[in-house]
Parts: sequence; structure tokens; C-alpha cells
Amino acid sequence: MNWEDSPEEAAFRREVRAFIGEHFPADYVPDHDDEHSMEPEDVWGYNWPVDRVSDDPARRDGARKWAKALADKGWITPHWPTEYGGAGLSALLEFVLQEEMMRARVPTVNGIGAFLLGPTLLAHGTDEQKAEHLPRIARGEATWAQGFSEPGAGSDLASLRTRAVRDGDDYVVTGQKVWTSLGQYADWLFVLVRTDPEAPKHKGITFLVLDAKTEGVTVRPITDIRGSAPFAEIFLDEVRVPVANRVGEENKGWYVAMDALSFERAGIGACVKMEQALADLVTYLRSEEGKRFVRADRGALRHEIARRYTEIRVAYNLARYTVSVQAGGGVPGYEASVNQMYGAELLQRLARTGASAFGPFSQLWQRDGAPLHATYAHLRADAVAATFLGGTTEIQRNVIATRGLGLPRK
Amino acid sequence: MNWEDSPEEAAFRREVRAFIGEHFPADYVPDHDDEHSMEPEDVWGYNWPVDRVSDDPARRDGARKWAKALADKGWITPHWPTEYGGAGLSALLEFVLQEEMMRARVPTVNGIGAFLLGPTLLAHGTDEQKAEHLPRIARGEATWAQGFSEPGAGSDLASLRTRAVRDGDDYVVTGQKVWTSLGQYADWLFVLVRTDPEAPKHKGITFLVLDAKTEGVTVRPITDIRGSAPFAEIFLDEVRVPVANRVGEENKGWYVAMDALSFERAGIGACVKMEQALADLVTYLRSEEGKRFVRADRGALRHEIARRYTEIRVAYNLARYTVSVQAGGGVPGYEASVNQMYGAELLQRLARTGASAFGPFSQLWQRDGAPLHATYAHLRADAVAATFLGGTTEIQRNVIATRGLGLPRK
Amino acid sequence: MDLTLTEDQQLVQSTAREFLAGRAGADGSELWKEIVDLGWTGLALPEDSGGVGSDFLDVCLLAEELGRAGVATPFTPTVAAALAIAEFGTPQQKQDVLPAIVEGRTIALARGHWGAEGSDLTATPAGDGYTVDGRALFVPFAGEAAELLVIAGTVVALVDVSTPGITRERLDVVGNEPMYSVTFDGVSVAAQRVLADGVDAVTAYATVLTCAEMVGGAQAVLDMTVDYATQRRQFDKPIGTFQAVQHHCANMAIDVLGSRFATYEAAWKLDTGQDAGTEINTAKAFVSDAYERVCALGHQVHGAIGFTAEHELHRYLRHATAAALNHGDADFHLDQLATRLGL
Amino acid sequence: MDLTLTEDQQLVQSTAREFLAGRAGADGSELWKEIVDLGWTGLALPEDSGGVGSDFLDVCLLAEELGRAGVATPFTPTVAAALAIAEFGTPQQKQDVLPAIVEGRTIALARGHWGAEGSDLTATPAGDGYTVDGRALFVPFAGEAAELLVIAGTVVALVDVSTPGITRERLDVVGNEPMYSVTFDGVSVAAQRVLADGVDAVTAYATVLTCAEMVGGAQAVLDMTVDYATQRRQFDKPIGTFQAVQHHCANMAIDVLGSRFATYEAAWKLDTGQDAGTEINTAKAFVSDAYERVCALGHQVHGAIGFTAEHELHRYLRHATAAALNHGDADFHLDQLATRLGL
Repeated sequence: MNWEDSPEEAAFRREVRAFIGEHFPADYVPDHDDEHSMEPEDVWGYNWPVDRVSDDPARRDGARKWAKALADKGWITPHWPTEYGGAGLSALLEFVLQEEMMRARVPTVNGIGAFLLGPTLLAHGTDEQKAEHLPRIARGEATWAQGFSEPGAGSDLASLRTRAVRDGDDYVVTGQKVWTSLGQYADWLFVLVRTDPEAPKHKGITFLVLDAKTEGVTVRPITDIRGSAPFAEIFLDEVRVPVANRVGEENKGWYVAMDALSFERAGIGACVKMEQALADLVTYLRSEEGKRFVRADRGALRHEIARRYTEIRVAYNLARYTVSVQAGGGVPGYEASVNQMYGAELLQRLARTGASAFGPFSQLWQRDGAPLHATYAHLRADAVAATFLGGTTEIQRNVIATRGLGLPRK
Repeated sequence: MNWEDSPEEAAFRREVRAFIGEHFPADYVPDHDDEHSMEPEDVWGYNWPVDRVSDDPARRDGARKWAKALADKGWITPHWPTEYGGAGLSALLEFVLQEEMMRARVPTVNGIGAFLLGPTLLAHGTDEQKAEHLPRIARGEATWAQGFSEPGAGSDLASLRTRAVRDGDDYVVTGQKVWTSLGQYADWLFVLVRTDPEAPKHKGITFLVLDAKTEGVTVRPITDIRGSAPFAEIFLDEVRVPVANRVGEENKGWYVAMDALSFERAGIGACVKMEQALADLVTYLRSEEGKRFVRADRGALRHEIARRYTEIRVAYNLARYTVSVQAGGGVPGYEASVNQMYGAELLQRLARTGASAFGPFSQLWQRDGAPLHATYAHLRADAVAATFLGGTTEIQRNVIATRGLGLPRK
Repeated sequence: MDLTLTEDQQLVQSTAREFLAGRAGADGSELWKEIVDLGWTGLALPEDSGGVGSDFLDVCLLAEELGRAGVATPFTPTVAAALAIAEFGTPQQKQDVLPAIVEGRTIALARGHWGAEGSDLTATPAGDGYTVDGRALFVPFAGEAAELLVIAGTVVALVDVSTPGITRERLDVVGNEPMYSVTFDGVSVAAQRVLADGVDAVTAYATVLTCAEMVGGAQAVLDMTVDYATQRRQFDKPIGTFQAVQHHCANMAIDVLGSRFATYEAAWKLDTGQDAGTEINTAKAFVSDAYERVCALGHQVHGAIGFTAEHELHRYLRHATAAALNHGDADFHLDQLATRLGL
Repeated sequence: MDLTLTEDQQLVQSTAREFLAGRAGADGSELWKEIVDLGWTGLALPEDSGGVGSDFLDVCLLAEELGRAGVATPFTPTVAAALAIAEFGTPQQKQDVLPAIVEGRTIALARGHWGAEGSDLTATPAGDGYTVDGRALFVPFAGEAAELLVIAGTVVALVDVSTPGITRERLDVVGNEPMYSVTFDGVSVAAQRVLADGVDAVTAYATVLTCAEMVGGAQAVLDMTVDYATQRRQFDKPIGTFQAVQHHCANMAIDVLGSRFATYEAAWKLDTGQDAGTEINTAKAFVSDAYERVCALGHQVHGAIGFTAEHELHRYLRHATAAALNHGDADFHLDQLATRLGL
């Protein structure tokens, strides 16, 4: 048991730092007037799939240059085999890469394709599917979005109703998907559809990939409570998807999807983000400017901030433990749920702590003239969704209790 | 809506105060080396059913004198009709009586007989049962204990297995009861027994009363984590209970019992107790002696104590609201659950706050040399049981959700 | 003692609820006009000022319903100012202002803020009046109001918004109410516009009315959440059958009930002319936190749908966030309470 | 980086667990003798002192198992003292004490306590040694120990318990460990009994070992609660199928996991000779609260049966209550942490 980099890890960490210093495009600057992305591992001010198609040429070019630089190292898809454009990194080195990118506050690229769809294709895809899609993801040339949730199927994903009917060499797909993260910026979609309405609900589902520009696909961004649009509805109206685009067997899509969802990363990104947010808060509270916004009696606040600090350290270790289990060849089971749930609830506590420090000033939504650029006012709004958007904390606690602790389901 | 005594309430309050001043026996002094009773409305240092049979003659006589004085006013059973020895008080005047007795820190008398069994007999008893039992309860001459819970039937009370078989004019009862509050001090018991093992579980239960000295009854006190014995196990071995001792119809006992449990009082007692405990804490922290035990940085503690203060005020109003609904002729439904649950969880928070104020000194179990006579060290242990002993807070939340808010059960 | 509503109070409540049912989420001058037409701004004002002479508690019931409907109006500052003027104004001031308020004139409250620098007003004697300088941050409806009730130290005065030296800057805030920073640069206030007193009174009224609005908002979130949990199905049953969801809703119900009586008690104390300081601290500290907890659980039960701009839930979240801060946040009131307790 | 146990560590853990499985709840000198026979007191001591020369982390694994078994032994103070002596003792002191510790001599730690009056020791130079005066409150095992490691200001010294001027008074406390107030009245300490340093070291070792014991205790409460929830039936099914009970258990599991790594990280920092101050504050603050939360939920799931003297659950509650306070409670460590953060 040790917390220290091995010589290999230390060397890799240096390599990553040097690489970022050398290759991160100077004109790809963070936009701190924008809302946070909802992905825990995204860095405030960047949203790569959006930046990649930005109207601002500097931003667009920056995003593309950065993707190219990463792709040349295989670091968009660090854990993939090199033959598909990955770097073949171990779980631990990938963890170091993610940690260093977060620390340097530079964006990761193409997360959904790299960390959800990619591993799914590697495990279940045909050679043709791999050859067609993986290199383009690894190069940052095609972005993906996930169409699992439906209006009537949230936590109970398997009750989805989007229908796919076989017609010659195509499936004809009709239905609606919702809460698709950045769906409006995706080149390709992967979706779950019902191919056997008579079968028990988990056994009639098929996993398909489709070009977002296929006729019959309509993507409508959904505006959130912050005025941002981090997800979209997708309407599928008799969309023809070639049978060749099926991943895994017909009616076995549920198991393919469950695999996809298990390729969660250890979540070091969220930890670094919270650590930085807390450090920024402390630094600001100590500054002359910060002192103006804070009340005289700081006893309760001191304890609260120290408590958040201990909790962030705990979250770090949960992430480190998860990746250690992975590195040892184990499959993290309920640890990943612990990890995600703890981080999500901690983000909410942290947001409240930071906001409450500034009393009435925490109502300023405008960045200008607000304490700490209104970071915590915005973080408070972001954090609202943390405990349900990536799976509700209630379900995660059920998973911890039953899968982790072995409590009976019935 | 008003918080003020009506002229009648104010006059009654004065009467109670004067009565206590005049009639509370001077030599019936609190025993502050003893553990708290587990009943929320009991006053620290007194435990009337125990004091009544104390080896210490002063204590025993004090308890009896106090009972006689209260009985002469009908105030052991303030809400009963005068014909059975009650005072026929309205819900509001009874509330005032309880509040003033708590404020004066003098014990109530014969609570289980007066507030659980009595109302049950009034509603469901035969004339003979009422005539036999009610006056003796009202005089403080017979104490009662409740035998509902069984080792296998806790929250799921209706799954009880103690059997009663009809044999001539008797029921022959065999089984085991547990968690009977002060069972070892009771003259009489009321129990639920199964008379029809074939019927659905709620429909085969009968309500019986029996003399605790009947042959076959064995009462074994249970020692709790504090070393005290606030409850007992009761073993029933072929105990013959006359059919005349049945309350309500055979196999209808469940509904009789549910009525009994609904005769809960509004719980002002617990509020006064918590208010006094917090006031004692604050006074002590301000004293020269108290300052010695407290660390320098009091910012977090100040906020925590203030928060407890607001919560106690909230608990007060929940109790006042419950009794107001009763006084208006309504039947408090989920409000009583809100009331009890909020009070129970608040007691735990309050105990933690008080204990944490004294840091390492809160580990002193001995009264001598301990801050505030180790009140909070002991309160912390008492409070452990608050959230399950009188019905778990989980079940109470279910009741609030389904009965109070109308959420579906299935 | 009786914590249930009287028949008259029930009538006030049900009438208001019925009126607002059709206008949930509506803001603006049209709604304000209707509220004025119903006589709400004059409800607790004396009859000789054109009011109805009801209790402050009745006014709180109206504020609660406004909060429940999720509408943002200048009701709280206007009524708080009116009550203070009725209590501490000169006969002339009452005559000038109160009938106008009954007819719909709106007033905003400009005062320095709690424990934060850069937000303070001073009143310097000048002639037989004062000169007011400084900045009042976070003044709701300052842009819409006809007059400001200015609180500078111990001086309380009515000031027309068009008085030279006053600048109102709209702020972009989390809450639903239009919010302004108001700067006073050598603003002259004539003696006849100065009230005899009212610093504590106006603060007390405004704080309790804010609590009442929060109680109504919290009740709306609870109702909306119970409805959603009853209708929304997952795993072939309503999500309201899941124990975790039931417990969330139960926790919300407790917070709503607790908040309501904390608020009513403070209102009743004010109504009966008693010192309500402790009750106001208690109410604002408890209700501010409770409303935020209720919103958090409401969002948790609603899930993604409640996180969208289309859904009205976030209107209450915004209200909770802003109202929890205005007139002193929970920390401010806990601090005051600790001091009152002698700590 | 690797947060899983090495094979050697797994062996230490499983051996200890096996040994203690038969002795759960046993205290006293018989158990201590067996522990000594197993070589636990010498595990991390250098080989030339009769020890095994293992890492401090291994010792923490033993402490964790002792906590898990719910036994109260002088392991923590004895080992903490031994490690400090190994680090800061003179060759003569090492020779006098360390082999004896390996053979079973027990040591108690006497120091003034955290932020409370009436508990402080002073060492005044006298001859080439010191005179120690004052009182050390809450010294576990002072009555059973052969020697005291006395910490008075910057002076650390070994003192035989029979030295004139020492009075040990047994206290009645919540915890399972025998607890004493130790009074020093002009106690002479010779120069050769004074260590070169060790104030911080002994405190650090003792605090982390205490955390490890707490982690073990919390794990035991979790295991016991999961077992109970699996077996205990209500409403015709195991109570562990109810979502509320599942969530209680999940919350406990998170606290146990979080506590464990916070403790191991502090231990590892000490092992590697780094400044472990922040990690020790973090561990003691987090683990103290977490263990108490775990016990509270354990009691809630067990209900009345867990509130009885017969049931072993309350042994862990007592342990949690006492251990949370010893070596500084959560408030103390949060305060230190806030200061470290620059607040």
C-alpha cells in the first residue's frame, strides 16, 4: 500500500506536464462566462465538443489543435490499444494523465466516444465497426452521444419504448430519447431500442449506432435552469439504421449497454475539480478583496471549510482505491458507486459552503463585481443535478447495499 | 391563531403552579445519580412507578403522597370523566397541566395506565372493567404495563405469536413479550394475544388485561446499555386469564390496540425537557465553572446551540399545533408522527451538541467532577433509543408520507 | 392558545389561493394591479387611511399564498413600509402615502446590508433634514418602485426615486425579484419626509413577510413533488411507493410544517405588540435553511425534468436561494440568536 | 500508487483476524499475554531490540483488528511509546525498555489535554533532570502500566509508575478502556530517563493507531448490522430488503471505506518519514465523526435489541464515543486543519 508514484508513474507524470506546457494551444483560453459542463471531468471554461464547432475561429482552432496534439500521443483514448489510435496505457497511467490534465485545467477531448462507446465496440463490435469508428474517435474527428434515457424510462432504463422493426437490411427506428448529453453536437449516436416487445423487458432490447444526420433524426437542445443547454431530446421518426450498425446480438443490447455503463473511470477528475474549488475559496477568503465579502464571525465557517477539506481527501482516496483495484486486475463493483455518489453529494455540500461564505453576495449571478467571479453561485446551480443526472444516488445506495454488502433484494 | 393563554387557560395555569407549590412533597427529592427514564414526559431524577415501591421510605412516601394529592384533583388522569376519578379536562387544559408539571420538574404519575390503558377501556371496556380498573388507576393505586412487542414482532406488531386458547371461562395464554416498559413494577398488564392462528394476521388478535401476579407470569428486567432496566421481558406460561378480562371482541384486538396507540399526547413534555436541558447548558457555559471545560474557539458551538434552539421552538409549535387540532375536535393524524419523530431526532442532535461542547470531558460517566453533572454524557446514551423505542422513525416517516401526504402504499 | 386558523383567516387564505391559482408564475404590473384591486396592500392599514384594519397575520397569509403561487411582486417591501409609516409616520406622511399605497403605489426598502462592507448608508444632518450618502445593495424592486423607504443608521425617511443623486443599477441575481444596487450621492431629504422611528419595525415586518413567502413556496414544492411522485412510474409502480422517496417527502413535510408555525408565531408576536426579536431570528434562521432543504429534495425526486428551464420547480429554487439571503441569512440570525442566548 | 494491501499485509491482517475471532470482547492480562506472545508489540521495532522491523502500516492493521474484535488493550499507548523511544531514545533507554516491551511491558501516555484547563503537566529543570508537576487527565491504562511516557511541554520522559509523587485515580468513563487521572506532585525524573525528543512523534503514532482501532470497530458494526438486517424478518421479509435499511447500511459502508483510507494514508506518511500533520488531522476529524455515525445507524437498524447490555453492539458505541475524544476530538482537529489551510 502506498500513495507514491512508482518510477514509471513519476516519469509519465513529468511527461504529461511537459507535453501540456508545450502543446496546449495558447489561444485556446477558458471562457469563464460560460456555465460549467455537467461532466465531472470537464474543466470550467471548456466544453470540447462545443468548442470544436464554435463560431469563434480561435476557439474552434484551439479545440482542434489540442485534439490533434493529444491524438498524436494516443491520449484522447489513452487506454485503447494502439492499433485503433489509443496509447495502450494502464489504468494507473491513465489516472495520472487525467489527474495532470485536470490540475493544469486543460480539457479532455471526446469523452463519450473515448470512454463509453469505444470500450463497448472493443468488447462487442464487429471488425468493420471497430475499423470504421474507433480511429475517428481517437483522432477527435467524430463525436458521439448516448441515447439511452427516454421520457418514461429514467432510473428504470429497461422500460424503454423506442421501437426498431427489421425491414430488409435495416432497422426502422421510431421513438424518443431524452437527456442526451451534448446530443446537439454529436456526429454519431448510440441508442438502445426495443426489438422484441413481447419479451421480458431486459430481453427485447438491441444496441444500435447511427449517424446523427440520418433522415428522421431531430435533435432539440433542452435549456436547463442555468440557461445553458447541456443535453438534448432526440426524436427518431422512422429512421433507417443498417443492420450492420447493430452492436452485439439482436435482443442482447441490454447486456451490451450494462457493459458500457460499467466502463466508468475512477473519477479523479471530480476530486481535482473540488480540490481546486476549495483552494480557490480559501485563497480568496484570505485576500484583501475576499475579506470584504465575509462576515466577522468566521468560527463556524472555518470548521465547515475544514470539514469539506477532509471530505475531499476522502473522495480522492475512494478514487485512488477504485483505480488500484482496476490496476490489480479486479473489476471495481460497488466501489465505483461509492465513488460517484460520494463525489456528487460532496459537490453539493461544497457548493453550499462556498456560497454561504459570502452571505447576501452569493445571490449575484453576474460574474462582474461578484465575489470569486460568482463561481460558487454558479456551482450551486450546477450541483443540483449531480445527485441524479448520472444515475440517482438512491439507486446507487441500493447498488452499494445489495451488490456491495450483499443485502437481499427481495 | 394565537399563542396566548385564554383567560381560562391562564387561570388554570396559575392554579397548577399554586397547587404544585403547595402540595409537592418537600422530601420527594430528585435522584440525579439515577438514569433518565425512557419516557419523554418523565422528569430526570423521578420514576414514579419505581419510586412508589422504593426501598427508601422517604422516596416511597413522597411518591405516594404526590399521587394522592394529584388524585384528589383528578390530575393523575386529567382528561378522564370525573365519574372514574378524572378531572374532565379539555385537551388544552391537560396540555397546560403537563407543561406546568414539567416546568416545575415534578413527576407525572401512572402514565401508562392513565394515557394508554385508560382511554382504551373508556372506549372499549365493559362497565365492570371500567368500574374495576379506572378508579384504581386514577388514584395511583394500580400501575399498568403494556405487552405488545414480541421477540419476533417489533415494527411488524401484528405478526405476534403469543397464543391464547379458550378453555371454559378462561383464555390460556402462552408466549413471550418483550420491551415492556417498567414491566417489573406493574400490578396489571394489557397484552395482545393470537386467538385465531388461521385468520389473516390482523384479524386473529385479541386484547386482554391480566393481573401481573397470575400464576405462570414471569417478569425479567432487561438491563440496557446504561446499566439501567427500563423495560422487561414477560414470559407467559399457560396463564389463565378470565374471558371477562377481554377488551373488545375476540379477534378484534388489533383495532382496540391501534386505538390505544392513537391516544398519544401532544408531547409538550419532551419539548420542555429539551428546552430546560439547553437552558442548563447555556447557563453552565456562561458560568465560571463551565468556562473551564470549554475550548477557546466557540464560533461553531455558538451556531450549533442557536440551531438547536430554533429546532426546539419548532418542536414546541408542532406539539401546540397537534393539541390545537385535538381541541378543535379533530383527530391528529400524521401530525402526531411528525411530532414524535422530530422530537426523537432532535433529542439526539441536542445530546451530541451538549456533549461536544465539553470535548474530552464528555466521556466522564461519573457525575462527580464532570461538567454539568455529566448530564449530557448520560443524555447521549438515553437518546440512542429515542428513534426506535416508541416506534421507529422509518415507520413514522412512512406514516407521514402515506397517511399524511397521501403517497401510494403500493 | 390555538394554532389553527380562524374562520376569517381561512377565508383570507382560500380567497387568495383561488385568485392566484389562475396566475401562478405571472409577474409584473398587471398582476400587481389586480392585487391592489383586491385591497391586499391596504389589508392591515387603518381604515382612516383607506385600509381594512386587519391583523398582520392576515397579511402574512397573503404573502404565503404569493409565495405558493411562485409570483414575484413588491408586496413585501410595500406593505412593510406601509405598516412602519402607519406606526411612526406624521399625520401628513400618513395622508400623503398610505392611501396611495392602498391605490397601488409601490415602495422599495433601501438599507445597508448585514455584515458586509460596501453596502451602507449614512444620513448627515443638513438644514432641518438630512443628506444621505452611500450604497444600498440588493434592493428588490427599486427600479419599479415610486418611492424608497431609506434606512440610514437610525434615520428612516421616504425618498422619491427621482430625487437627484439617486442611481439605480439593475443586478443580475439568482432570484426572481428584480434586484438593484442603489447609490445615494448627496441626496437631500427634507425634514417632513423623515419618520419618527421605524428601523426595527420595517425590518421586522419585511423579514416575517419574507418568511411567509418562503413557507408558501416550500408548500408549493412539497405539493408539486408529492403529485409527481404519485404520477411518475418507474419499475412498474409510482415512485412515491419507494421508501426513499416517501422519506424525502416526509422530511419536506416536516420542514414545511415547522417553517409555517415559526413564521406565524413571529407574526403573532408582532401583531400583539410584543418583542418579537427572538421569534424573528428563529423563523428566519429555520425557514431559510428549511426551504433550501425542501427545494433540494424536490429536485432530487423530480430528477432531470426539474432541472429544465421549462419546469416551474426551479422558479422556487431561485426564490429559496434569494429569500434565504435577504433580510439576513441563516448564519446572521443564528449569530444574533446566540448573542440573545448570552453566548 | 497502490491502495490495495500487499500480500504480506494481507497475511498480517488475516492472521490477526483469525487469532482474534475466538477472543472477541475479551480484555485483560490474559489476552495481552497472548498478543505479546504473537510478537505484536515488537512488530515495528528494530531487530536489534528484539523486534521484527516491519512497517508502521502493519501495526495499524493489527490495531484495526483489535478494534474490530472489540477488545480493549494497552496496545496503542505501548506501541506509540515504543516507536518514539526507538526514534528518540538513547542507546541505554532503548536497551532498557524496548526488549521489555517486546516481552510485554506496558506503557501509558501521560500528557496534558487538548484545549481544556485542569489538565496540564510542567517539567521544571532540577539538577540534571526535571521535576514534573500537574495533572494528566484521561490516561488510559495508567493503572495497569508499568511505566508512563510523560509529555510535559517539550520534555518527554519515561517514569516508573511507582515513583513517589504519582497518584493514579480511576475514572468512571463511557469507554471500555480503564481510564485514569494521573497527578504529579514534585515527581523527580533523572536525566537518563529523558528522551531527546518525541512529543510530536508519540502523539502522531498514538492518534493514527487510535484511528485504526476505530476503523476496525466501525467495520465490525457494519458487518454486524448487515448480518442482522439479513436475518431479522419483519413484514414477512428480511429488514435488509427495505430501502431505508439498505440506505443506512450503504451510508455506513461509505463511512467505513472513507475512514480506512484516511487512516492508512496518515500511517503511510508517517512510515515514509514525511510530515503527516494534515493527514493526521484529516483522519482523526473524519474517522471520529464517521465511527459515531456508523454506530448511530447500527443502533437504528438493530432497534431495541442493540440497546441491551447483553448485545455487543454497545461495546462499539462506547469505543466510538471514547476514541472520538481521545487524542483530540473532531472539533480540535478541524480547528488545526483550518489553521493549516491558512484560515
